[in-house]
Amino acid sequence: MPRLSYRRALTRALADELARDEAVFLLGEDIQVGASLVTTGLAKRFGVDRVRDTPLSEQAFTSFATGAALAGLRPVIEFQIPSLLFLVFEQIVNHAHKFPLMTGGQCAVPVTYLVPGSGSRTGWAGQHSDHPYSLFAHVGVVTVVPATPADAYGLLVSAIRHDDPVVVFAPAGAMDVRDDVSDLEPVPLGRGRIHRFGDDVTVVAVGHLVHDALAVAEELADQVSVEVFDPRTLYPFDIDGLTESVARTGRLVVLDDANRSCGIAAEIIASVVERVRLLAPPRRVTRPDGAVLPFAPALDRAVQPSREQLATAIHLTMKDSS
Amino acid sequence: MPRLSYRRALTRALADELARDEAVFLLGEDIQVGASLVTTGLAKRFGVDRVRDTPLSEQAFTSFATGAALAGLRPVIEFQIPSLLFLVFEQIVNHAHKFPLMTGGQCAVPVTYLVPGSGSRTGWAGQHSDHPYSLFAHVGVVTVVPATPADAYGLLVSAIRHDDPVVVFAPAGAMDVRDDVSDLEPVPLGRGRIHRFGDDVTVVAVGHLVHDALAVAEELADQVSVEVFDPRTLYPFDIDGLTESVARTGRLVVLDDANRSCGIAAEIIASVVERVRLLAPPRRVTRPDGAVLPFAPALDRAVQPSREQLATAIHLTMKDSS
Amino acid sequence: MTDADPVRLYRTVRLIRRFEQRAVELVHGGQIVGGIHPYLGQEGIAAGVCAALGTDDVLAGTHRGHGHVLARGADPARMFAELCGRLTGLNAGRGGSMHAADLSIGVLGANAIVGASGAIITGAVWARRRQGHDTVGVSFFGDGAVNEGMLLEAFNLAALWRVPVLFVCENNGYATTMPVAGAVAGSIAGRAAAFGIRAVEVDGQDPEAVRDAAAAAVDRMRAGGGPELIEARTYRFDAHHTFEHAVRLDYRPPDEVTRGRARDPVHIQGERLSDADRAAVDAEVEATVDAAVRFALDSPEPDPADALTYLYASGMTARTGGG
Amino acid sequence: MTDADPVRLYRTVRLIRRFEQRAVELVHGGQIVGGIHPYLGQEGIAAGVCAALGTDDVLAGTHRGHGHVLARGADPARMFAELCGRLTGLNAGRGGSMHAADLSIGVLGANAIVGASGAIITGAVWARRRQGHDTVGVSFFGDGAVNEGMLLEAFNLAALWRVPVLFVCENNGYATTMPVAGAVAGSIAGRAAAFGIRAVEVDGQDPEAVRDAAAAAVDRMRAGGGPELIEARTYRFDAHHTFEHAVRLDYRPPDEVTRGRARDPVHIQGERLSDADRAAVDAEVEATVDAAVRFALDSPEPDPADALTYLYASGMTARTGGG
Ligand SMILES: Cc1ncc(C[n+]2csc(CCOP(=O)(O)OP(=O)(O)O)c2C)c(N)n1
Ligand SMILES: Cc1ncc(C[n+]2csc(CCOP(=O)(O)OP(=O)(O)O)c2C)c(N)n1
Ligand SMILES: [Mg+2]
Ligand SMILES: [Mg+2]
Repeated sequence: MPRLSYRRALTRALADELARDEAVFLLGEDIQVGASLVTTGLAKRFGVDRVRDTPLSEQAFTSFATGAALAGLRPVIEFQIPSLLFLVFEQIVNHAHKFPLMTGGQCAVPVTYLVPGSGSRTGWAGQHSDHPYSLFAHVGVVTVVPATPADAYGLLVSAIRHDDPVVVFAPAGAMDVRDDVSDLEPVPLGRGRIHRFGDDVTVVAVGHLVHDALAVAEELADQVSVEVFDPRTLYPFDIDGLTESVARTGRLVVLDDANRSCGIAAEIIASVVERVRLLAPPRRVTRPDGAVLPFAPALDRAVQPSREQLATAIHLTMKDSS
Repeated sequence: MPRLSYRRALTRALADELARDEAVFLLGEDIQVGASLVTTGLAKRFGVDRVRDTPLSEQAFTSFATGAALAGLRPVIEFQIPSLLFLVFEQIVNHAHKFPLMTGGQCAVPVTYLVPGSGSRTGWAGQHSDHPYSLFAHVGVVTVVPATPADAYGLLVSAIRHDDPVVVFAPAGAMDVRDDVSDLEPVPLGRGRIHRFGDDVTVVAVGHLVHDALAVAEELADQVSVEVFDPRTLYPFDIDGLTESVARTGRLVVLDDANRSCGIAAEIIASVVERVRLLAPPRRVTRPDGAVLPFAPALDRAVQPSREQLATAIHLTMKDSS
Repeated sequence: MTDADPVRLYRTVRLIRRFEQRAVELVHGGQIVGGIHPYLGQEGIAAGVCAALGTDDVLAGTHRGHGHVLARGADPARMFAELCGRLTGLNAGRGGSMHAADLSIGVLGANAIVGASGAIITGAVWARRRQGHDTVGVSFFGDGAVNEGMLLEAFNLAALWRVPVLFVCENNGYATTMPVAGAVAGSIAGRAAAFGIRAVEVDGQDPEAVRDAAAAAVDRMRAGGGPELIEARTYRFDAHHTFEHAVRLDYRPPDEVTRGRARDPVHIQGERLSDADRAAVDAEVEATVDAAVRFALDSPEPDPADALTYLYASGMTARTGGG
Repeated sequence: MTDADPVRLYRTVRLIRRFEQRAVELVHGGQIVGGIHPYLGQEGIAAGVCAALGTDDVLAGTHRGHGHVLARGADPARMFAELCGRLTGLNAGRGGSMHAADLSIGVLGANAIVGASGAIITGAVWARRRQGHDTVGVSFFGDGAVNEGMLLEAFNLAALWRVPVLFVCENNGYATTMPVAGAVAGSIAGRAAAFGIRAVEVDGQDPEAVRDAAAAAVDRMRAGGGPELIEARTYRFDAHHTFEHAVRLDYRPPDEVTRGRARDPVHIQGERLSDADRAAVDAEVEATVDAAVRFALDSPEPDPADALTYLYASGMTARTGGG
């Protein structure tokens, strides 16, 4: 079986969709040369008209994509930095997202916003290290955070084919993950995946943290049987899949690389406790409230959720219910 | 006792702070004439240099305020529409909020962002009716949503005196509330308020919905004893105050005019169940996921949380635990 | 494709005028909830520009957007129905005054966010041209919008990629209460010119002058000339928003208002018609508007149960907010 | 207040050059994590502009910001310490390359967001003047930044309110891999002029030419003349970011690079000194940089327990993220 990196899986997804559908085109900064190493080779293969380098005008090119989508195309925008989404928040949330309802169903806005390298890129400091996916889950824009190469491929393909705006976060911490992949195929939006079955506690992990959760689960295997649930799509959230898991295990720990307050971890806990009576209080391991990532590598790490914190949370959860 | 409207309480707070501290000044669109009816009379009293009308350049004047704050002033910006916060999200979240940490404590950015008339203004439709306070709670910017005239005064004063950025949402649904107020004084940030004591269930209500919660509590008074908790500040959240209340009542219902997923209601539920064992599953009454307010008044209302929904949620919560 | 007929041009101007006057009445009567930004006094601009467009063209408007939608040929009855929040409205009652849209005739929508439409229309025109249409686009905006960074970015994008968008700045002297001189350093036309966008100023009160300027620009754009800008000097006859009818905001000197209202596009264009033609148009417009209002008020309101029906074009449904 | 001394100007240019070369080495050696955007080749601009400033003035820089901070007089040792994430760094190790700041000398900070500094510095200058200082400000940015709406809005605000900000556009021909011609419709200077901002072009490789242009602008600004813009034509000698040292991105023709590197501000200014003076400065700079690197590498790293120490200036503490 061929081994594929997460990054190349994204490239493959873009290439396949560009080849499959004339309506698809890419927009972004330095994507012809491929500065993010995701769009490498695409300009040569599909032409600079379909792989369009933009000036540094994020607001305009985001709305340009909205207009192109209104006219029937399917733009994919690459953003070099997660915080650029803050700069175009209005254009996505107040325009692209709202057009279908506000026009009374006259249109669709199928735009994909791709952020390769979201979250901490060690050493890039405060303005380059955010993980703002929960913001999009709050406003109700489809939000995807793939953890594996196969899911990166399959979810990006589905995002591009989806008729509403979709934000795809490709965590820096997952970009170099490699995996054996036999056949690549679309992965449905809104459907979670159980990476590892277990009996005692369900750990929900988001994006690159899925790999940390799996590592901790292995580490603790002789003490506690950990199920690892990867939601893959944060909005809409696969609450049915998760409920099924938690109903079996009776315990919930969430591992999430976003700020704590009003983050997806809070939503997961709220949604679960509305439905399931737990054997122990749920726990979450997240970034702190209001986190800004400091530059110095040790501080940068200290602000992100760690395996140790997860292991502790799992132990405490088991203790609480014994 | 003099009766004061919520709107006039805001005016009074601005006037008092302008008078008290030379460093305070106001920025915004049409604030000299007072189009929002909040800044009425202030330009005349304090001069157009301290009550500055701006061109329609939200990003620039928001960052202008950041710069002025770095230099020691205390700007207050009025935004005419809640969704303008989307337009300046980057400037607030990626700059004003991050400067203290990123500079290693070299500076403070004491800016107040005031949104009079947040939430639905019936008939203003999709782009004018958002209630995006949970976004700021997520990123960790101090977020205030006063419910009463006295709190509007006291929290706005405290916001202006606070050394970090603060967003103040003044819900359209509360702007015309009037109250007997004897003495106006600063209200500490981060401290909730119990408007009504009760034994059976704690209802947390945000902003204008506090009045709805109180009305429902009275309505149901002969069936269930409802405590109404108003957090007043959403970030930082008074979890100690709320925990004390829920520990007494054992039941929790949240009434919140924001989108459901990753909203403050989710945070409240998660924070409580981490700490308190409830007698019944918690419930939340919110806007739907991804809500866009449709124009037609009946639809606009249908998307907002209602008193009926709250009453139902309270009944169900009581039933679940009986 | 320019429509050079002065009678039809007058009809459009007159239709917008009467539509807006009736709309203001409906606001006062409570049938239109939330109020409107009346286009009164600026009718000649939308009418003149749209007379220069062909069927394949697209436009996007503003918060003061009724004129743009009507001038492009949307059904006044469905437009009134929209303002009244009815199921038969252009947007099925979901959009209201600031979001009225009719994509079937290339109206991508009024837009409540100042400066937002420029980049959207640029993308739409670029896309339609890639699909083989000879589309040009129009982005209407006010004098306030030229201070929005997003619009200036759109100028750059359109100029750079030579997307034929006609940027039409309706300079009515104020952004709400802010006079142009207090908000715009340099000049409006100069701002476009800085991006290599050809810019002209025109008397926005003269519908034919606007039409001629627009027609010339559209011709050049179709010939591959890239985007252009027209600054149409105009005056808003009424309030910024009907909200001002209840709350008096003091910012326009009375004599300025009197002078501004003296140059009325309805009269200016009306003078170009015979009395008989003019009377016939007026009567026809009156009948149209009457019927349109009746249609609107007789139309059903949407069912609250359908409040989120169009939220996702993909058919996804949202979790509701109940407890 | 202009410092007209050619020796001191050379020293600044030389200091930045050697600082950057050593910083690149520290990146390759793993002591600077995350890489840097080298200012190599553009030293004359920061040096020339800062020679025209007085002690009350303020500036804000860019992602390619080391030169601005150093030219303004920040301690190279504390700057290296910052890049190495040490407690003794200008920002106590919290900012790193893209956020280095020293408010004590009016450096409001490098800034990782292109186009962001213009409005911030405008507000800071306006505030300081209100407080009675005779402050002028400098906003440095690249050719890519003139396409950011937020910067164009800042042009308008500064011009409108006559805030004396010197906008310095370092046109090095590229925004990352995007050539200016592919990104900027019209011209850079013309964009400022459209806002009524006086704009001049200057040879950015000649430190004295930059200094003279800046000094003239600063004089006019202090006399009440409003903001100005200098477009300094320059060339980036190295990669956009050191990341490119590992991954070759093909976008600058080799002969262009050769030509670009031929006009070196260190040599141009060095030629103006006697051999002896130049040798003395070179030796002194070498010693300074050596000592600075040693200071940095000998400095302690911050304690992870303090990761959020400066999060809130108000002293508020954040809830931590553990389970
Ligand atoms: C980005 C943005 N800022 C502010 C507002 C609030 N607002 C609505 S209309 C308006 C004035 C617009 O002035 P102008 O562009 O001249 O158009 P006019 O109303 O004169 O037609 C303002 C400030 C808004 N809708 N969008
Ligand atoms: C608003 C924004 N968009 C994109 C980026 C990513 N980025 C960082 S530097 C850069 C190029 C900047 O070019 P220019 O302004 O010419 O400065 P130079 O790097 O040439 O000094 C880009 C695209 C960013 N940091 N901020
Ligand atoms: Mg106007
Ligand atoms: Mg450059």
